[in-house]
Amino acid sequence: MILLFEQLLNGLQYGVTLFLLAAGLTLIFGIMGVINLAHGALYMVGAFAASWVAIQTGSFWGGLLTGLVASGIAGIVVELGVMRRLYARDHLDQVLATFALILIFNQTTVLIFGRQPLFTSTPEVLSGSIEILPGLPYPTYRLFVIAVGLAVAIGLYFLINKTRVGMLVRAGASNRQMVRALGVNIQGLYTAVFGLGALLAGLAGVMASPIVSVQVGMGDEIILATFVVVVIGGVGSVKGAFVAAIALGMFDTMLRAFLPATLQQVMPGPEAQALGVGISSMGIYLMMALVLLVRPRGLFAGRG
Amino acid sequence: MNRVLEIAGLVKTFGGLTATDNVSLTVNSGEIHALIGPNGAGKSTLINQICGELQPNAGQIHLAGRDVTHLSAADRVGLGLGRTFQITSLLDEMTVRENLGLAIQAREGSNFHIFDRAATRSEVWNETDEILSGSALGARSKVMVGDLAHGEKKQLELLMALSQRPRVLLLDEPMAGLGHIESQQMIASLRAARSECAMLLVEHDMEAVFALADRISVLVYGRIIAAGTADEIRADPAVREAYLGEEDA
Amino acid sequence: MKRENLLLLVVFILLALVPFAAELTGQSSWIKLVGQALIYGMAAASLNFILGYGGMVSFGHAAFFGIGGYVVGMLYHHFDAGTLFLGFIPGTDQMLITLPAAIVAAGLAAALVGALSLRTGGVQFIMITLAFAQMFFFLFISLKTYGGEDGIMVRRTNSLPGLNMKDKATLYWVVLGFAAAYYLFLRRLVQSSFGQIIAGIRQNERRMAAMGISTYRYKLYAFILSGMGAGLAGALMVNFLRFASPDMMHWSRSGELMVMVILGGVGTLAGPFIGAGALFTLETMLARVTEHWMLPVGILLLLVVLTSKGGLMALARKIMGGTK
Amino acid sequence: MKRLLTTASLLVAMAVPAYADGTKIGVITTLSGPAGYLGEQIRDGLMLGLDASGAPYELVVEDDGRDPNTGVQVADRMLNEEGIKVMTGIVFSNVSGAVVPEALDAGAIYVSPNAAPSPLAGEKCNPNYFVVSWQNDSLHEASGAAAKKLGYKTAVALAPNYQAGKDAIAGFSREFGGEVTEIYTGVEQSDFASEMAQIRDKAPEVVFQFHPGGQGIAFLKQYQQAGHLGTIPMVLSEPSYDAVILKAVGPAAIGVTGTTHWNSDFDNESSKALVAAWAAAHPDVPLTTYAQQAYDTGLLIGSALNKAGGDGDMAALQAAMKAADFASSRGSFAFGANQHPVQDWYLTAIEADEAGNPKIVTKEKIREAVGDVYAANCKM
Repeated sequence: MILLFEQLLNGLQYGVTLFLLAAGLTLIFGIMGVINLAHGALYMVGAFAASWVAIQTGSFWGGLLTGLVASGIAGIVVELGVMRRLYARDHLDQVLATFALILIFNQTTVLIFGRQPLFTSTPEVLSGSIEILPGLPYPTYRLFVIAVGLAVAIGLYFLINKTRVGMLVRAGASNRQMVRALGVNIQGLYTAVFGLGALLAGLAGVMASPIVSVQVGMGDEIILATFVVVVIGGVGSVKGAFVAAIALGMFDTMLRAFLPATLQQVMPGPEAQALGVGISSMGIYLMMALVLLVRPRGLFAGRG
Repeated sequence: MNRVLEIAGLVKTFGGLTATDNVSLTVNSGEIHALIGPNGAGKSTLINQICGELQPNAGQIHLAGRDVTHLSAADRVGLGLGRTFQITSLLDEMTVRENLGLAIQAREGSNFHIFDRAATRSEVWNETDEILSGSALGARSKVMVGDLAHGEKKQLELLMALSQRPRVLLLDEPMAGLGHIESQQMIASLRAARSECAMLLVEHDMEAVFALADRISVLVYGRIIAAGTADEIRADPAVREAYLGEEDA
Repeated sequence: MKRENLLLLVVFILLALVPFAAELTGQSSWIKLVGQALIYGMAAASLNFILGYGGMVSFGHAAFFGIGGYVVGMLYHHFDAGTLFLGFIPGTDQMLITLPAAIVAAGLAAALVGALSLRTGGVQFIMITLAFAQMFFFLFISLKTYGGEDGIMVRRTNSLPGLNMKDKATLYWVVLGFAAAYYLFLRRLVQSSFGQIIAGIRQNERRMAAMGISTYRYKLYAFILSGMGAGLAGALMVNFLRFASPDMMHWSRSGELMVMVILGGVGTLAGPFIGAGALFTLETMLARVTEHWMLPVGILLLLVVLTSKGGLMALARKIMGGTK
Repeated sequence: MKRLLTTASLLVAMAVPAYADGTKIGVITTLSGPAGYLGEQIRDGLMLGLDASGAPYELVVEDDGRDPNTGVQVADRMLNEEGIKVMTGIVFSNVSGAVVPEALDAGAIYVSPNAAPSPLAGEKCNPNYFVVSWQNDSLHEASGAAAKKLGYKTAVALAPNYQAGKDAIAGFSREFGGEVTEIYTGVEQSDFASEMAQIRDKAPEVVFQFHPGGQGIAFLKQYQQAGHLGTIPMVLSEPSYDAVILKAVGPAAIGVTGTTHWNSDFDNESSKALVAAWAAAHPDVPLTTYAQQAYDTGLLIGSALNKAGGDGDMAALQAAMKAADFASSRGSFAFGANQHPVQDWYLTAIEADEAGNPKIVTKEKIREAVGDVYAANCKM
């Protein structure tokens, strides 16, 4: 029972990380109609900038700030320099251009930081564990990640539902032509949304840096899961991204945690292990395939 | 009389909104049945259900006596249902001739053949050239459809729809966006085509409707509020109030 | 038309002379380089049929490439070990059997993936094809019998009666023959009745439905044909490199195939081959000059997308003065 | 196409050096991607080893991108165009599985500084194929032996769900002999929270995990964050705690037990020379076992080249290699029947240095002069 609860928390934490990435991606997708494969590169930028500053200054919080600024700036530069020319293009050109961006970001990172992974640790206040249930210590830092993720979700909810900018964003996600017709500074809105998306991706990278290995290519691995979240949630829907990210995080963690043992009940141990892990690796893709077969446009699809 | 298209008790709702509210109507062979109504009356929704792009919540659609309610759009075409689109829908990267040729090829079959040469199928291209030379588009046959004028696109759509040899043709606002002369041409084309098939004509242009229609049905808020000949409709007080009156004002 | 055929013939002859040229200049690795580029060109061309001509952006095409390759690898494995596949199918090293088997297997996989994926469209289609490809990737990684992540070594290229397939030039010519045949097949295909229907579906699916075309069935058929082509390319690749591995179906490989198509020119017959050749040559050349070859490759790709529409084919046409 | 080809040939002409003195040695290794640092270590270690041997040489280094296709492509050019007859450098077994047969078919000698897949150690062994590092299985057998020697009875063993991972757990279990709970992780997984919870739930006496590179870094960090470090002992094989990993992990690795075939504190001349040369050449980069393996590879190749007088007589060169007449930095070294090493294995502890950073300290020898289980299947 305690194990189940702990795994649920793990799933939640994975889910909010995915949400941080997916929120920006789904907005960029929905509003600008751009498939940005290089979104994961911004995650990497955040992680590297934060880790490097943390190593130099010894301050996690300084790193956090730097990571956010760096990824936000990187996002805006990418928008102004590349994305802007891609809005009118078809998906194929966008895939090619953002694929090229991945290569550029990865190799530039190698040139700047070298190939060795960077060292970061959790900040002092957040190291150690909190006993959230008797017999269940849980890493404080992971609780912090969950809290930050949920706080961002709430913040985004207010931004999108209660502000004028949010109104434009919502309108843009469901009907691009309409926002153009409103005579809004559409270029400015695009740059802002892209910057915000990059910032959130960077935040996810900063948050993950004490947990995972800060290395070149770290963004390429997580970007696929992020795309799965965006598609399941429905392109352009932040609410959908949130629901899908949490569901997917939980589903993935539960599969990994319990499927092999469950299979062991019905077949020999090693085969059950191998098969269980194999299926868990496919789990998120299976989930997406199933969702799309029932709802071809995702769970919370807008009209756009 | 022979009913080629018969719609009975069709209902379509979107969330709480009833777009098609228990609509029944028939189109007899050889007649032009016009469907009129103000914007938002649910005409396009109705057309899309007849074509098979939308599934109704209730009711049946019979085509030449056969229940087609659950058939796909493509299968209905095979049974003799033709259509034109409100906003012209053509193959913009092909020429006029290629568009029409493809329509005729689609009708002729062998569409899964991968080793033949589509460009040399004489049964397709003879008919294509024959139709084109007899139409106003004859001189424009090598022009890319994307470069055509709006009126020409409308004409091409009609030719393509007729080339399918439909029993009944659904015309979704064929006059929309046409100038006066173009409208007259279109009316003439439709009049010429009435010997080939029955038509359900959805149209805003009252001049065209009164010039062509044998019978008229009036759709308001998803319901048919009146049906009859042109004179009957003109005289109907409910129609005047709900529809014509509005337009006059 | 005549001029196009002449050009093709010249290119074919030049390609056929590659082994001699390589021999003369002492740069014999060109045989392998050009051969691999031709095979990738085939895979990219098969993708281009659905992507460029049919408008179906599949991000999982490497799966069929990999499956075709694995069929050759697995049949060889059983041939080598003298065991039976699934307990009743004996292995073989005869190319006349392995290639058709690879094509059929890839076609079946494409039928399965296509039947489900084609229910969606747009971005969802891109992602669901990717999802299926990832599932195949993870499946093959966990097949211990066939080397798991390490893949299968095929110690000897499949034999073809009457030919010495151990000879590099012979193997190259066989590959060139297949590539040429596949090119001609595709040219026929896009000009066929079916090809016209597919082109129509790309431009306007609704219009095609209004012509009585059940678009789903046609798209599925195209998807299967395309998957079979990729399977053939994969089977040739394994014969050419004598190695099958899950890398063949990794998502980045699907991306690479797309890059080749876009780089060369979407919806053109020669484009994918040119794109494959260019990308492959570029990567190989730059990798010899610098370890950081990815950076210039990335920048060049980006410049190509931003400055030209229609890839290298469009660029070539512009330079040649718009002959077509 | 043709124009492309001509431009490309020009590029080739520029890239190939006009004249070189020593024997050309082809190095195909992984320099790009997350695992790029492994190739870097191997390349740099190899150079130091060759330098130390005094043999004249010229290195032709190229990146394989961890892609077998690229590896084969590069190998083909090295073998057939540049006339290279001695090759080395491959990091990953999927690449070596594709490239090694290519090299052997061309009559070249391949000396592995790292990857040693089991088929090439057993039935498919070859007189021209040498492994200086270790056979994959023996790495993990050493860890199993260590866990047994430390008196543990129950273990949780974790490894990625691919062939090398399965081999790792099999190798560990073979020597451990106790009760092993196997947990396989995802091939590209970087968050192990779920596994941490399972470890807590199982509460074993020892944890064995095999996660090289970035996965290993993530695993160790999260092991500490989950509060397992210092509570449940961990035994690692050398790829899971190389010096680069330790530098990235920091204090989270202190207290972990490792097994290795070499460590930087070894008390022999060759090892000391390596450590000194490395510190001089790459002061900012940690020295790993990868570099050491490559260093020994360099020493071996250099000694053979010296003896055979270059690569003119391949039979003589092969015989000189087989003699393994070099001063290995690991002390004792010999080739077994399958030309894979027969060597000693050591237990190490990861302790804090003065600055509180982890360093590896050799404790004792746990296995002496062992080869691998596949040698018996090799008939040369």
